[in-house]
Amino acid sequence: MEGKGKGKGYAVSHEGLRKLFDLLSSEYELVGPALKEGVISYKVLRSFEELPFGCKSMELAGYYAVEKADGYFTYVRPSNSLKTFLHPPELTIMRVKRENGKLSFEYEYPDKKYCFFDVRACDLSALKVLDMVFLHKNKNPDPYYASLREKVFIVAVNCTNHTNTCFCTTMGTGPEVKEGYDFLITELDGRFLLEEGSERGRRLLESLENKEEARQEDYEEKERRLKKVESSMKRAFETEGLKERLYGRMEESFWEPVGKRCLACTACTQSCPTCFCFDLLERASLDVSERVRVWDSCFSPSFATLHRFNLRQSVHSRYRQWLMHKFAYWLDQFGTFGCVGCGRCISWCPAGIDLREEVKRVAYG
Amino acid sequence: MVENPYFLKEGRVLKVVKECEGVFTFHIATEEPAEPGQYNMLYAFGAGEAPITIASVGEGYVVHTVRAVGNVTRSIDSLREGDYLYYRGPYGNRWELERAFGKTLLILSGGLGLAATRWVFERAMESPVKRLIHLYGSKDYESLLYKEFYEKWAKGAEFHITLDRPHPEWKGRVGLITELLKELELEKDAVVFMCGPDPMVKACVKTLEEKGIRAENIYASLERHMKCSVGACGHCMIGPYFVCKDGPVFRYDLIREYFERKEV
Amino acid sequence: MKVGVFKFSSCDGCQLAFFELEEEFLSLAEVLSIEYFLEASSENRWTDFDLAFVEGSISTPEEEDRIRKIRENSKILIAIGACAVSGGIQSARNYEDFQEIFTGIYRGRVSFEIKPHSRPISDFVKVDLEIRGCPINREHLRNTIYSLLIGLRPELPAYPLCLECKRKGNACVVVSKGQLCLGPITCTGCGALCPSFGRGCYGCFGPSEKPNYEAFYEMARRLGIEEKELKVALRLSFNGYNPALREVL
Amino acid sequence: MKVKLSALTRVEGEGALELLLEEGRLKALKLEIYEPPRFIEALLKGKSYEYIPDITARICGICPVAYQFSSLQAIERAFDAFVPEEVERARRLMYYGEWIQSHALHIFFLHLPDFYRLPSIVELSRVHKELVLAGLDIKRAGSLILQKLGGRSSHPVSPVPGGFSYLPEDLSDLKSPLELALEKSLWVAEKLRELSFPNLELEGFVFVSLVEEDYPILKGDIYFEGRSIKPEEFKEYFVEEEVEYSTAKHARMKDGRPYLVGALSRLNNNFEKLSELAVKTALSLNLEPPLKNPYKSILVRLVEVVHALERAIELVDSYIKPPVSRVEIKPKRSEGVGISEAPRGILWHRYTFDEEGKVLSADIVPPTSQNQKAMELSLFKLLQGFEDFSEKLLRDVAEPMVRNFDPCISCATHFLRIRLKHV
Ligand SMILES: Cc1cc2nc3c(=O)[nH]c(=O)nc-3n(C[C@H](O)[C@H](O)[C@H](O)COP(=O)(O)OP(=O)(O)OC[C@H]3O[C@@H](n4cnc5c(N)ncnc54)[C@H](O)[C@@H]3O)c2cc1C
Ligand code: SF4
Ligand code: SF4
Ligand code: SF4
Repeated sequence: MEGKGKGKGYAVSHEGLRKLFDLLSSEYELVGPALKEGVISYKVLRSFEELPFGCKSMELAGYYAVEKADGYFTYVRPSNSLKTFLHPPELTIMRVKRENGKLSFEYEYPDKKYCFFDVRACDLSALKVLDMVFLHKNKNPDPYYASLREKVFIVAVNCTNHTNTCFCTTMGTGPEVKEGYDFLITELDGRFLLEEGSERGRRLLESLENKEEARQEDYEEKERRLKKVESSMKRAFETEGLKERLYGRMEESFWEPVGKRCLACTACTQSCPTCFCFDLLERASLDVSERVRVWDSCFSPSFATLHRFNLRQSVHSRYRQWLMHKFAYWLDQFGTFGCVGCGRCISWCPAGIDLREEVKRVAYG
Repeated sequence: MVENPYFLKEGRVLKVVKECEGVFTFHIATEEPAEPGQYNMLYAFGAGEAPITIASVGEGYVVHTVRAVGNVTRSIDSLREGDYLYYRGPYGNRWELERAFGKTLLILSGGLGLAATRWVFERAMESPVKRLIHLYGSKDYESLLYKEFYEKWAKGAEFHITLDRPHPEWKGRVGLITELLKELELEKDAVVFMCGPDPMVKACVKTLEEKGIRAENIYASLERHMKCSVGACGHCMIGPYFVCKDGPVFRYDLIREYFERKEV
Repeated sequence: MKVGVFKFSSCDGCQLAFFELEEEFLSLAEVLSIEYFLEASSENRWTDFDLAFVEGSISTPEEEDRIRKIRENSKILIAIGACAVSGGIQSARNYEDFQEIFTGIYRGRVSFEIKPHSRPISDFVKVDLEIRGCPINREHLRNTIYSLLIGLRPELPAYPLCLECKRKGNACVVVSKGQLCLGPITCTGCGALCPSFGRGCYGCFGPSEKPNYEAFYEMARRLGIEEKELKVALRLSFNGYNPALREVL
Repeated sequence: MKVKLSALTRVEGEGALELLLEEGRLKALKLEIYEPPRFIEALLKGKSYEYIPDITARICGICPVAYQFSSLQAIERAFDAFVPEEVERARRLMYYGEWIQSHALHIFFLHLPDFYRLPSIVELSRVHKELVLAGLDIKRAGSLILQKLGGRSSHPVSPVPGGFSYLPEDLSDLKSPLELALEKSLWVAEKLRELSFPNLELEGFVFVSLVEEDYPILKGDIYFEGRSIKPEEFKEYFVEEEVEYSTAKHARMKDGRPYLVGALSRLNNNFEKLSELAVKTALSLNLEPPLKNPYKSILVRLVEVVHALERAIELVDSYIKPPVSRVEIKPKRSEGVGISEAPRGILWHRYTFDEEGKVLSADIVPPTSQNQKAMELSLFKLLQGFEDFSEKLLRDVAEPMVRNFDPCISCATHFLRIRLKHV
C-alpha cells in the first residue's frame, strides 16, 4: 500500500513522464483518464498518448463539454470514478453448483493489479472513504475489494485547474494532494515536479533516468499554483456543525422542493466516488447459479422494499436519504463525510440539481 | 486475505415442524455460537438469501422459523428432514438481558416476531429477572406459533396470548395487543423487549410511555430489507444505523427519531 | 412443463428470442415440453398449458377471442415484448384518428375486422408476468424460464435505465450531448443500449416504476423540447399505450 | 368444397392456406394472411424523419436492418446527405450480419427439418446434432456482428439518418467467430449435397433483383431480363393489383407477367459477383443460373451465407473506425426512394417530406408481398395433380413449398389487404 509523508522530489520533462508511464504499464494494468466520445473518463490505458493532455472540461449542473486549454494536466477529475475498478459495477462473487440436493460454492477473487495514473486530491480522499467502508471500519472487511485494493499503485496529480462544480476546498479534500499516494506529480511551467510518497514510489522514481533533483523554486512554484486554484474556488457552505444542522432538518417540508425536481434516476449515486450501495443478484440456470454483486442506489424504487412495499415511496424521501447519508449519517458511521466535493453528482445530474445548493437550502436556508 | 463474509456453511436439517399454513420451524445442525437476538442469512439456490432470526438453539443445532413470503423463504420451507441448508452467520447484536436483572422484563411479540423473542424469553426464565411477562399477539388462531411450548411457558412466566380475531376453539383473549398491554400493572423501571410489525411497535411504545416507561428501557428488534448483513450494501439503513450490524435490536430512544418519521 | 408460444399483432422479434437462446433453446426443449409454437415446429397441439408466452398486441376481435381462450387454458401467462405489454408501436394509432390511419393504407374495398385500438394483453386478461422490451432481452427470457423450472417466481428489474447506464460506464447523453434520453423514466433491462451507442433511449422497455414525470418534463424543457414533442416521442416509444404511460399522455 | 390449412408453421408470421376444390380437384388456392395490419406507414405521417428507421424496423423482427437501411437510403437521398465510404462499409457489414443470421435461422430452424421429414430443429438436433450445432455457429456469427455494431441482434439501435450514432473502435473480436462460421458453412454445404430435391421448376417468372458493384445487398439499380432501372422507376414497371379471391395485393410486372424476388433471383442475376468461395460452393452444389427449382433456394441461401461471411471477414480485417460516423442531415421539402436486398428480396421505400423533415407520405413494398403471387402459382402447380387433400398432405407437401420462399408475413401485413378469417 501507498504510504504518506513527503519524500524526495525530482523534476522531469514531458518525456520523463512518458518513461514513467511505460515503466508502470509494464508492471500494472494502467488506469487513467482519456477523452472518449467527447468525455474524459477513467479507462484502462494502452498508451501515454491517450492521456487527455491540454483538454479541459467545462462543467455546470447537468452540463458537460470539453474544450482546449494550454498545458498538460489542465483537466480535472474524470467523469467516472475509481470505484469502478475497486468496487466494480458488476462482480461475480461466487458460483453455486447443485448436485444431488447438495450445493458447492466456488469463490473467486479479482486479481487485477492496477496502477491508477492521475488521481486528484478529491479522489484520493474518496479512496480513503471507501477503504473505511469496506475495510477499516468494517468488522467484516470485504475480500473482493481488499484483493484489488492492496495491489494498487497510485500516481497522484495536483490540480492546477478546477471546474465549476468542484468544491474540494469546502470539503477539505483538495486541491492539494496530501497523502495516500506512491508518487505525486505537479505540473510546473514546462516541467513536472515528482515527489515520492512511499517506498514503492521511491524505488520507481529512483530507477527513472533523465531526472533532476527538484529545486527550491520548483516547490515554490507548486505552492503558488495550488494557492491560485484554491483561492479561485468559492467555499460552497460551512461544514462545521453541518451534521447537527441537518439532523435538525429531517422534516419533510425541507425536502419536498428538491423531490419535485429530482428524477430519481440514480445518476448521482452512481457517479459518486464513495457511494457504495450494492445489490446481490442470482443468475441461475438449472444447476448452476452465479451470485452477482451490482451497484445499487438509494434512489431505486425497490431499494428499501419491505413487505412488497418500498419504505421510501416519495422521491423526496430518497433524496433525503442520499443527502443525509453523505453529510450526516456517514460521519456517525465512518467518522468522515461521505462527500469529498468532487462535484460529479452535480455535473452528471440530468435534472441539473446542484447538491451544494440543496445543502445550503436545507441546512442553512 | 481477509475472511470472506459471504462464505456459506452447510447444515443438515434435523427436524421440521409445521407451525401453521406457510410457516415451518427447522432444526439445523450447527456448531456456531450465537446469542439471543441474532440472525442467520439463509441461502436458497437461485433465489438468494434472507435474514432469519435465531428462534432458539439446542445441543448442536439452531432453530429457525420461516414464513414463506417470497422466493427464498418458499424454497426454504420446502426443505425436509435430511436435506441441507446453507447459511452464514450469526449476525447482528443481541438482547441486553442483563439490563432486566432484578427488574420486571416485559416481552411483546406480534405474529412472527415471536421467533425473535422466543429464545431471549426462554433465557429470561432461567435468569435473575424479578418478574417476567410475555404478551403475544397473533392475527388469528390458525397462525399461532410454538403451541407445544405454551404450557411450559405459562409455568415459568406470565404468558398471555391475544388474537385479533375470535375463533371457536379459542377460549383466551381477543383483541389487539395494546389493549392487553393497557390493562397491565407495570413498574416504571420495567425493561421491555419487543418484536413485531412496525405499526405494532409504534403503538406499543405509545402505550408503554403512557404507563411511564421510558424509551431507554424499551428495546425493539427491527426488520429491514438486507442483502449483505455486514454493513456494506446499504439497504437496511435507518437513519445512521445499519439494522444488520448495529441491530436488529435497538434501544428505542436511539432510533425513535428515524423509526417514527415517515419514509426514513 | 407444458409450454405454448403464441403470436398476436407483432413483428415476431420477441419469439426470436427463443431461437436466440441457441444451444440452450435445444436443451430447454428437452426439459420443457413445447406443445405449441407455430414458428418453431410443424407439430402443434392445443392443450392445457402450464406456461403460455404471448407475443403481440390485441387488435382484432379474433385476437380478443383467442387470447381469452389461451388464458382459460394456461396456468401462467407471460406477456413478452412491448406489443404484448403495452400495445406496441401499432398502439401509437390509439392517439390518432383511426379513420384517417385506416384510409391512409387501404384505399379500395376491404373486408376485414380490425379494432381502432391496439391494446396490451393485460387490457383483456390477467397477465401473470411481463417480459419487457422491443424486442425482449433474451437474458430475461432465460432467467424467467429457469426461475420457473427451479420453482421460483421470476423477478425482473423495474428501476430506471439510468442505473444500468451508469453501471455500463456511460457518460450521460443528456449532460454531455444535450440529447433527449428517456432513460430516467424508462424501465431498465436492455443493457442501456442506446446511451452505450451514443444516443438517447427511446423507451422501448416502457415506463419504469412510478417515474417523476414532472421532473422529466422539466429536464426536456431545459433541452429545448416542448411537452408536445415529448408526447410524440413517448407515444412512439413502442410502449405509448402502456397502462402507466397512457395516464399521462 | 374448401380445404384449409389453418395455420402455417415454421414461417415468420402467421398465415393460412385455403384451397377451393371442385369435384375433388384443385380449382383455386389462396395464401391467406390473417395477421392484422399494423398501419406502420400511416403512423409515420406527420412524424419527423428521425423516427423512420426505428419504427420501420419494427415491421419485421427477423430483418429489421433491411428496413433501417432501405429507409435511411431514402431519407439520405431526399435530403442530399452523402454518407462517407467507411460508414457505408460498416453498413454493409451490418447488413451481412443480418443476412447471415436470417438465412441461418431460416435454413436451420425453419426449412431444413423438411428435408429430413422432421417437425422441428429440436428433433433434427437429436439425429443430426453436428449439423444443427454448425447452424448455430453460423447464426451466432451473424448475431455477433449485429450486437457489436448495433447493440442487439433484433432492432439494433445504432443506425441513424446520416450514419451511425456510434461505431466501435475495433472489430477484431468478430474475426474468429466469423472464420468458424465460414468453416462450418462450407462443411454444411458438403453435408447438404446429400439432400434430394423434388423436380419442379418455376416457369414464366421474371427474376428481379438489384445490381451493384458487388453481389447486391445495400443498394443498387433494379435488374431483370438483362436491363436495369432506377429505384425511382420501380412503380413504373411493377404494379400491385387487387385480386378478388385474395386478401392480399398481388404484385406483377406491368405487362402482366409474374416475378420473383429473393435468393433465387439474386443468384440468377449476379452469379459472377459472388465471392470466390461462394462460387465454388455453388458449383459444388450444382447451382448455376438459371436456377428455377424453388426447393434449391435453401442451397442458394447457404451460398449467400458463404458469400456474406467471406465479405464480412474482409470488412472486419480492413475496419478502421471512421473519423466521422454520422453526417449532418438538413431536412427540406423533398422525396426520396431507397431500396436494398433484404434477405427475402428487394425492399423498396419511398417517402415525401415537408420543410422540417416531417413525413407527408410513406410507401413501403416488402419482398414477401411481391412473392405472394409466385407462391400461389407454385403451390397451384405443385398441388394440381393431387386428389387427396388431407391436412397431412398439405403439411407435408404444401408447407415445404411455402417455406422455399421464406415468406415473412409480418413484413407483408403492414401492407397487405387482409380479410380476417376467424380460426
Ligand atoms: C433481522 C431479520 C430477521 C428476520 N427473521 C425472520 C424469521 O425469523 N422468520 C421469517 O420468516 N422471516 C424473518 N425475516 C423476514 C425475512 O427476512 C423476509 O421475509 C425475507 O427476506 C423474504 O425473502 P424472500 O426471498 O422469501 O422474499 P422476497 O422475494 O425477498 O420477498 C418477496 C416479497 O415479500 C416481501 N416481504 C419481505 N419480507 C416480508 C415479510 N416479512 N412479510 C411479508 N412480505 C415480505 C418483499 O418485500 C417482497 O416484495 C427477518 C428479517 C430480518 C431483517
Ligand atoms: S456526493 Fe457528489 S460531490 Fe460529493 S463525492 Fe459524491 S459525487 Fe462527489
Ligand atoms: S444517458 Fe440517459 S439513461 Fe444514461 S444516465 Fe443519462 S439520462 Fe440516464
Ligand atoms: S436504451 Fe431504451 S430504447 Fe434503447 S434499447 Fe434500451 S430501452 Fe430500448
